[in-house]
Amino acid sequence: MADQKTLIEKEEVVIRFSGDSGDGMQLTGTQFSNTSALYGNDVSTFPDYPAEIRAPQGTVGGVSGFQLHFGSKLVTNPGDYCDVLVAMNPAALKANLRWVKPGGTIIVNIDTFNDKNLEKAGYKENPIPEYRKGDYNIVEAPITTLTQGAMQDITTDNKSVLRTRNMFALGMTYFMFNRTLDYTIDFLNRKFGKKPDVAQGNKLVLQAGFNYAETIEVLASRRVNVVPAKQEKGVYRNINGNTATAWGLIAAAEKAKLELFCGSYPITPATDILIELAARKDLGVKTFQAEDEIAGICTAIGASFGGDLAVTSTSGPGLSLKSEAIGLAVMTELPLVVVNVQRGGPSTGLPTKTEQSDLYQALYGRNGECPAVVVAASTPSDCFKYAFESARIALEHMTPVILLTDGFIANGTEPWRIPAMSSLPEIKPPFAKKGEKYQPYARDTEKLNRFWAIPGTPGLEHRLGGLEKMNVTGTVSYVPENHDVMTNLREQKVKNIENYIPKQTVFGDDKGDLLVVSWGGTYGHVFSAVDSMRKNGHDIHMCHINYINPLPSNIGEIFSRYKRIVVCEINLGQLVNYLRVKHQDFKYLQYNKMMGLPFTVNELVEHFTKILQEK
Amino acid sequence: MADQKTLIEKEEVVIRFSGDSGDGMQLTGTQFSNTSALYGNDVSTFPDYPAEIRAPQGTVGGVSGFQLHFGSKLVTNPGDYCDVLVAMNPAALKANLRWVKPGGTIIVNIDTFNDKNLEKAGYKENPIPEYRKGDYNIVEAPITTLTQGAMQDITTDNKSVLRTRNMFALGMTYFMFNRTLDYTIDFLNRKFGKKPDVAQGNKLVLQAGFNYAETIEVLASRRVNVVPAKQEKGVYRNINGNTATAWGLIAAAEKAKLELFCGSYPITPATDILIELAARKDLGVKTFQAEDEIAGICTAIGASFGGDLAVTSTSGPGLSLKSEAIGLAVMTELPLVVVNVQRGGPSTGLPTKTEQSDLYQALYGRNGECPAVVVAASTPSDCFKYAFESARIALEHMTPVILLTDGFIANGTEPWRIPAMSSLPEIKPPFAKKGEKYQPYARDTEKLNRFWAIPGTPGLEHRLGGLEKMNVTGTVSYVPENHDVMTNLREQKVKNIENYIPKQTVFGDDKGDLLVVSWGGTYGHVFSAVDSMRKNGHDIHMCHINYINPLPSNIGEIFSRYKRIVVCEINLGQLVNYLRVKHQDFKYLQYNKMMGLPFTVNELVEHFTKILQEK
Amino acid sequence: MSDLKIQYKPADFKSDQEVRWCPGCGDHAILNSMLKAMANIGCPKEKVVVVSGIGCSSRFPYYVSTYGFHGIHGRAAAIASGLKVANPDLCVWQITGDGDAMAIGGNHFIHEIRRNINLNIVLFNNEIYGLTKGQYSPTSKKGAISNTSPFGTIERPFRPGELVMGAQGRFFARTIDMMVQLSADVLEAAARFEGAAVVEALVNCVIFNDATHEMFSAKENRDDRTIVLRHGEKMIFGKEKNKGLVLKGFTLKVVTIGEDGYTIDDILTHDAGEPNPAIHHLLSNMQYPEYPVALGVIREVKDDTYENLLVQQIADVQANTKIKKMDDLLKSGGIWEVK
Amino acid sequence: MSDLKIQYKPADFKSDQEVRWCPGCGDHAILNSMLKAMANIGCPKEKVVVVSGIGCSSRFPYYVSTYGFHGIHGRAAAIASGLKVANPDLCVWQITGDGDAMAIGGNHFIHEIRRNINLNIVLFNNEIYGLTKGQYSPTSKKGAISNTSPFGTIERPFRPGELVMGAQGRFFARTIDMMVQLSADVLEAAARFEGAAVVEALVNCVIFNDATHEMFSAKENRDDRTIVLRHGEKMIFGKEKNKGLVLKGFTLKVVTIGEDGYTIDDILTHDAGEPNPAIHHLLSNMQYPEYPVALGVIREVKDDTYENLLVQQIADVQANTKIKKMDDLLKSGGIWEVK
Ligand SMILES: Cc1ncc(C[n+]2csc(CCOP(=O)(O)OP(=O)(O)O)c2C)c(N)n1
Ligand SMILES: Cc1ncc(C[n+]2csc(CCOP(=O)(O)OP(=O)(O)O)c2C)c(N)n1
Ligand code: SF4
Ligand code: SF4
Ligand SMILES: [Mg+2]
Ligand SMILES: [Mg+2]
Repeated sequence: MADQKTLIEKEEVVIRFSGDSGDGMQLTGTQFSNTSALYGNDVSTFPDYPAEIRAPQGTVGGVSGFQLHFGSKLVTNPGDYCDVLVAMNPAALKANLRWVKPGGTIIVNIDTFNDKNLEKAGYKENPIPEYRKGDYNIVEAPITTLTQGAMQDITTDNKSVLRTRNMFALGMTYFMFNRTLDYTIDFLNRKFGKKPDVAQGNKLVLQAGFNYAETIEVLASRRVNVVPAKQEKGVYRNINGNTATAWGLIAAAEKAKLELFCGSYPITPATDILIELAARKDLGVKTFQAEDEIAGICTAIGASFGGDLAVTSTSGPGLSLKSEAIGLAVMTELPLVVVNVQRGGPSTGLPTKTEQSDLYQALYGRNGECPAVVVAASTPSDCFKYAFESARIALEHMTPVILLTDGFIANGTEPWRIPAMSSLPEIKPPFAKKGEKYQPYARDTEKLNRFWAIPGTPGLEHRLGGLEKMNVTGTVSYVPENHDVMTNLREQKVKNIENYIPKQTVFGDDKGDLLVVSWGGTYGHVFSAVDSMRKNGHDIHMCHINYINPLPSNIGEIFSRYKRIVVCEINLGQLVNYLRVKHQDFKYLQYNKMMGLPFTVNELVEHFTKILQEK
Repeated sequence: MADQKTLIEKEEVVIRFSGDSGDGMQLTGTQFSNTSALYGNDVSTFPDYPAEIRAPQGTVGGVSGFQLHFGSKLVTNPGDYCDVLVAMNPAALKANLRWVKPGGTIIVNIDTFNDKNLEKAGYKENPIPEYRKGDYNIVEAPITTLTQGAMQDITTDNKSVLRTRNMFALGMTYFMFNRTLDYTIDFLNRKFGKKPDVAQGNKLVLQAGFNYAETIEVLASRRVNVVPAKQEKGVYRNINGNTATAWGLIAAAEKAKLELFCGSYPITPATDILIELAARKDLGVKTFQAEDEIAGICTAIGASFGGDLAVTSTSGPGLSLKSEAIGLAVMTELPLVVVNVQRGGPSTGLPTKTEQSDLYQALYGRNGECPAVVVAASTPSDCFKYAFESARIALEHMTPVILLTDGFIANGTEPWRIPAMSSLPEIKPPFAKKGEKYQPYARDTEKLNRFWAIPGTPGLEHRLGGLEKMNVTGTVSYVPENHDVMTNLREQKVKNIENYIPKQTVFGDDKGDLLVVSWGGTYGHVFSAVDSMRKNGHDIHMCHINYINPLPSNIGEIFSRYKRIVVCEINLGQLVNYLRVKHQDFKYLQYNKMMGLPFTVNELVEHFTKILQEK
Repeated sequence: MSDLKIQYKPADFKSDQEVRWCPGCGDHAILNSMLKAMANIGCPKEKVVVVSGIGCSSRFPYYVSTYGFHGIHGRAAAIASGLKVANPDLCVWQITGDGDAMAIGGNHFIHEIRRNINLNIVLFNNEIYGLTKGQYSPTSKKGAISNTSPFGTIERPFRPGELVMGAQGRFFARTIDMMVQLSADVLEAAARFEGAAVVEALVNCVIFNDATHEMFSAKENRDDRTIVLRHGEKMIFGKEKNKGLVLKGFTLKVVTIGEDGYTIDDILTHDAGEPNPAIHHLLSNMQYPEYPVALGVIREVKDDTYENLLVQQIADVQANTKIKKMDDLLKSGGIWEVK
Repeated sequence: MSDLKIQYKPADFKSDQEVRWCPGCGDHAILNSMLKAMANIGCPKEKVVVVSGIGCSSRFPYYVSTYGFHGIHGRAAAIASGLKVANPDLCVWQITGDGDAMAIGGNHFIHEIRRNINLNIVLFNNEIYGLTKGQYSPTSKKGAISNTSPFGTIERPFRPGELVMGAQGRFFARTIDMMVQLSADVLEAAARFEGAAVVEALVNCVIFNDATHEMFSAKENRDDRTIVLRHGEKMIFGKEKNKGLVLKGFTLKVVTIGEDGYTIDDILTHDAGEPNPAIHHLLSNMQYPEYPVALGVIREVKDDTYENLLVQQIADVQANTKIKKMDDLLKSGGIWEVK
């Protein structure tokens, strides 16, 4: 390893890789974050890419970015602003300059700064001279040329050469942050096992980038080291939210001793859940790529009737399409997990951007009085936990559960301490007992769930359906009073789940001035903001909600202990309005943002500070 | 006409006809109400029938009922309890006895009271002797026998004979309430124009029933007359809510000088709107019976893009299916009326019963921040007005409007003073101007609507779609700040409609103790309850809401003037929760019912009285 | 379907629920045929599941004593697909109407057929929406008057057999409500077929579309106006059994044996197992009065089923993986330990 | 479509928006053919509307300067249907993908065809979901590896032509992205056809399903592995123009003219206008290597269009009614006056 003397120790660093959609920035970012995680840093990542597969080369619209934040302390979000920006072309520079910290380093591939590219990016002239006047360290690296040089013995096919430029940039950052190339070299060997030439080329370029950085005074003299974070003992891996969701569901099936069935239709950003489950035939997962979202959920309902842990995964527009069938699951009281990875809406909206605007739909988007459980995950890795919880609630309480994640945590990654399966609770679905007279709508007296009779079991033959059913016996019933009874039973069954979920906790003190309420994927940013303000002595506390319907039973009591409450969401105020309904007695301030982006810690701190000042 | 001396004058009467689904009770009730309306009474009706086409004969589940209420004063609902019950078989008696007023008259077709029918109805023995002990006048009419007698010269085909028994019952009630047979005779002549035998048979039976009643002491001696109501001058007709809705839409198209396009898929209880529109080819209405609800709304969106007044009609489960496409209409900001005739939910629920439980779905049931206008009609005839209003708002503000009616007002009828088309306002859609540069998302500065450019117009070529669009120019945009701007513009555009709808009014005094808040189809019952209590000197007032999103701007101010507010709905509290969000400052009491039935005036009075006593 | 054969009587499959179809509705007859077929097939009752959508016909599950699922409109196919794939051991019947399967459910219908999921699909075709009281359906004849087409429809109807084959259908049969034994036979054949088997049951809606099939289904003329196809047998029909079908270029032709020089040898022999659907297409498209209407099993071509392939694929993958349980997956790939 | 013919150049139909397909994507070529076709057809630009669903291909409306509507996934057919029925004077193109039209939109697709609405439907078939980054589609070959079928699909694909005809399709044509002139020709033919016209454009997704059509579409072999059908012409193909199709029982057979005794007279003549779809079925189902893949207009059979019948029906009713305006309706039937 390099000369330790020149190392500057830092607690945390944010890097942003950016380039054309075809420039391999997502891969580059992933490599850097895996290497850092393996090294022992805490890491949080944020891939941010356009809706087009290959948006027009060289334009701002076509820029694909990957931001990562690593540290020797707890890292809960990918960072607002970056210490280092890698810009593979002028458009990338243009799109991302706003995200560079004062004093930050900008590495540009100067070979791409020709007239054509500058024009495509919307620059009248080369902006670098102007930017140099700002507070940046700009490194004009001839990445293309140097890559060609490194590759000359391997191939001169320009396409192949260009495709490895990202490795050059990666090599440079590895030098800058004192990382070994081992993990990436391993990865290249595995990935291109069958094409040793390609592997070799990539490795050469990676090393060339590393070496080149060493020659650049401004980089070599500022080499930074971020020591490993103090993490709990255990075995770790990097994981993104979608994989964690898929795994949580598989784990739940194993714990319930059921087979897992997933009926889904692809949709960004939820598709990766289906992809991961489809790959898990080793664990017996049955995936059914349906003809549309309705078929996705209906096959899952069929599978649930058939005795599987049944799941359907989708995003906003797909959840709209599933509304009617969720009603059927509510009526038939079958277990079902509906995963909705929220994206920017309404309609097709901003398919690759993040938002929290499907909460209303999850809570209310069905005909009739139609209560479903709603749960939300907060971070990439805890998608595992809440997917597992969703399945547990669905199975043990015989109800559909809507699990909300979002594009940000679905694609973002972080290191995750792998749980042992033995540490997870058993899941015990309320199966109907063989040999007893089976009444489909007889209920557990506490939970109020009905019992699950699986086709194939002799003697439990029965019929379910979407028409109102007679209490206990389950025959079709139009009796007015019965409808009232059943409506209230369905409502109460869901309400009772509050007795089977953890109580709400607060980060901060028991009581105080400002309580920040948040939910779902904003956790990391909100936590950072509150944490830093608390460290600065502010009377601020945080209540992050994961169980939304029903809410934990102690929420009202918690709210009563703080002078002011501010609810922060990436929407126009859906949770806050729900709280106004459920806990009307409190006054709620709100902070909302609708940019298809996560909050920044900065804006939150600013906003909370303002509130605190308004004493 | 009969001897006027024996007439007892009454202000109002409620009759309930009931029998098997095949007994023609709906027709009978309609005849009586039309005759009464023509005579000058105010009338309100309530058909109540099973979900099956011909539910099993003779069973309680198969009973079809038709209640009507007519009076010499304002009649706003079909009445809670009836003065006269006609029960064509034991099951009808069993199902409806609970609805007979103390002292009421019950006419049974005693010929049907055989062992088989009694058993089917769930009677162990003939209940009439027992019922006689109660406070009823029971007339055991051998309707089948007498019908056979009346028909003997026409036909002896038993099926044909049996089919006319309802005319016998009708004839009896015509005698009892001093009605002429003219209207029904006319009707029979028209209906069976091509089958004079059938017409003749029906007429004979009708007359026979009339004559028979005259021979029955208990009926002849209690003959009742209800003099014409004092109604505003004008031309009247009876109308049900679905027809009124269809007509309101046609009227709006005429007033906007547009063609009307309706894309729908049949679903109870909304189908009649499509049926009426399909029959209106004379007025150029284009109906498209689509392959499903999604195609229904999508064809309408296509037609709206093409420059028609576009409409889609459905009921609960269908609205679920339309969610995604409503989002498209929100995003493209095209005019569209979505009529939702609410029925009992969730899922398939109680398809032929009424409920107000789709309000949440109308307000919130879409992905993303997706504001749509929501309007609700209150009575059968004002469906015309609110359908017209929905179209006006949709067209003038370039937005989808969801019009909520319900099974009760959709099928119920009342006399309606026919408006002259000249009395209705012109509708002026904001067409884009030819010759000017067209920017699809440029807006009216007040209303914030964008302008409508119709394909076929040279120079206005443009492209719309579900992806987020750049403000003003309408190109696809992923710019974060633009999404915020557009989200707020869409929200504000809908909010601004509060400036273009009537202010909320109150029935009662300016301020007071109890304000009853209701919405949609509960109007008639709530009004009766409040009216009667006010007449009894109670400090009670009524605020019936028709414009739900946006709410009239003065609602908060109104609420502030009453000590207590109670919100009554046929659901678990959807409007009240919406009010908690929109006007959090007030405390709301609530009264809810989930029986697939309208409120009764009685229960409302009881409940309000209790509240008032809880001072 | 299980191999275990149990001795059942039709009544064993009858439920205790009152049948709520109109008196005279054709659905009653199909129910009777189904009870017969279920008894004959002998699949253990607890393994039989009847899934339906919404419509008069879709009330079916309540009338049999097996497991049942009364779904939502148009989604019977998807629900049944999920059930069968999740639990291939069950014998799954899908009951659906012309509206349920060919209007709102059209997409699921063609996809379940394409995927060849082993389902027994009974399409109750009364050419009308019964439950909603008489709107025309995608199978209503062009010009049909109904409450939503008071001046006659302007749409040419689907022909179910044609659509089924357009979607790669491997089994298609047709029957008429009144022909109780034929119905029982084709239902049984459908159940025995491994794959998506569609039975078009021509049923009469006495209330809203009375006598729509009567031209050829009425007892008096049925023998002359329909032909019951049986695999391996000559395509002969008529009261006198003297009419038959011959091939003429790309079309079929009705001939009388003994006339115009046609002998029994000229008559086509029905090969339901022919993979090329061309002739099955022609047969299923035959319409009265030009042709007799084809009944019986028109097409029956074996192919892999979706669920068998899935089970096989899972078994193959599992045979070759080190990941046997969740703990293995959790610890696979790029992991590291913090000590 | 209007009769008025205007002189256009392809560039007149180009929009000012940057085309955002991947370099090398087959969609670019179809766009070029479309610009040509639009110019040739000469329908006034303001009467041309392009409606699409969601998918890479469905970005199309942004790239032409006509009216355009980028709908939601699968619903292009329904939106286009409503637009055309509301406004029959427009020339409406529907752009859709194999996922958009045959997965989520399958039902609308078969119904628009059945109804025979005069739409020009261009189905971009790349046998993959492009926009969502590479999942198999209902047209992916059985066994295809994709990110949701890592071990190969277990579903037999739809053949679009077969499904179209199963849904009563009256016009079906096929082209290949690289054959720019043929594409322009069939697109023009589709536009000129009055009724629902489906053009299957075989396009290459370079990123997620590269070369899926290459076996027969590659320039070197194309002449031998495809056949361009033209109405009234012999079904001849091959670099040497010496191969042809003949009929054998119910199937087609490839022969070489001059071999095995086959002469040009034995070769079938293409009759796109034959109402009986049997041979069009066989033609559209031909698959390489057994057969050449059929290109060009395979079926083109005139029939009434939905919107014409509707306009006619409205006119007929209006000619015979006393109800001419809303006031008339309001005062029709059972009314009474209160004075
Ligand atoms: C989502 C939805 N749309 C519409 C309906 C109304 N609906 C119920 S059954 C039916 C059609 C029934 O026709 P078919 O499937 O042919 O069955 P049949 O009654 O004729 O047996 C319709 C339109 C519904 N229940 N749900
Ligand atoms: C309701 C809904 N479901 C799913 C999606 C995600 N989605 C967008 S395009 C697409 C498939 C695209 O495939 P295809 O139609 O073949 O078009 P291509 O991209 O291949 O041209 C999917 C699944 C969506 N946008 N909306
Ligand atoms: S309405 Fe028609 S289909 Fe329905 S039960 Fe009655 S006869 Fe049968
Ligand atoms: S992903 Fe495929 S279909 Fe989409 S633009 Fe790229 S090459 Fe074309
Ligand atoms: Mg039907
Ligand atoms: Mg595709």
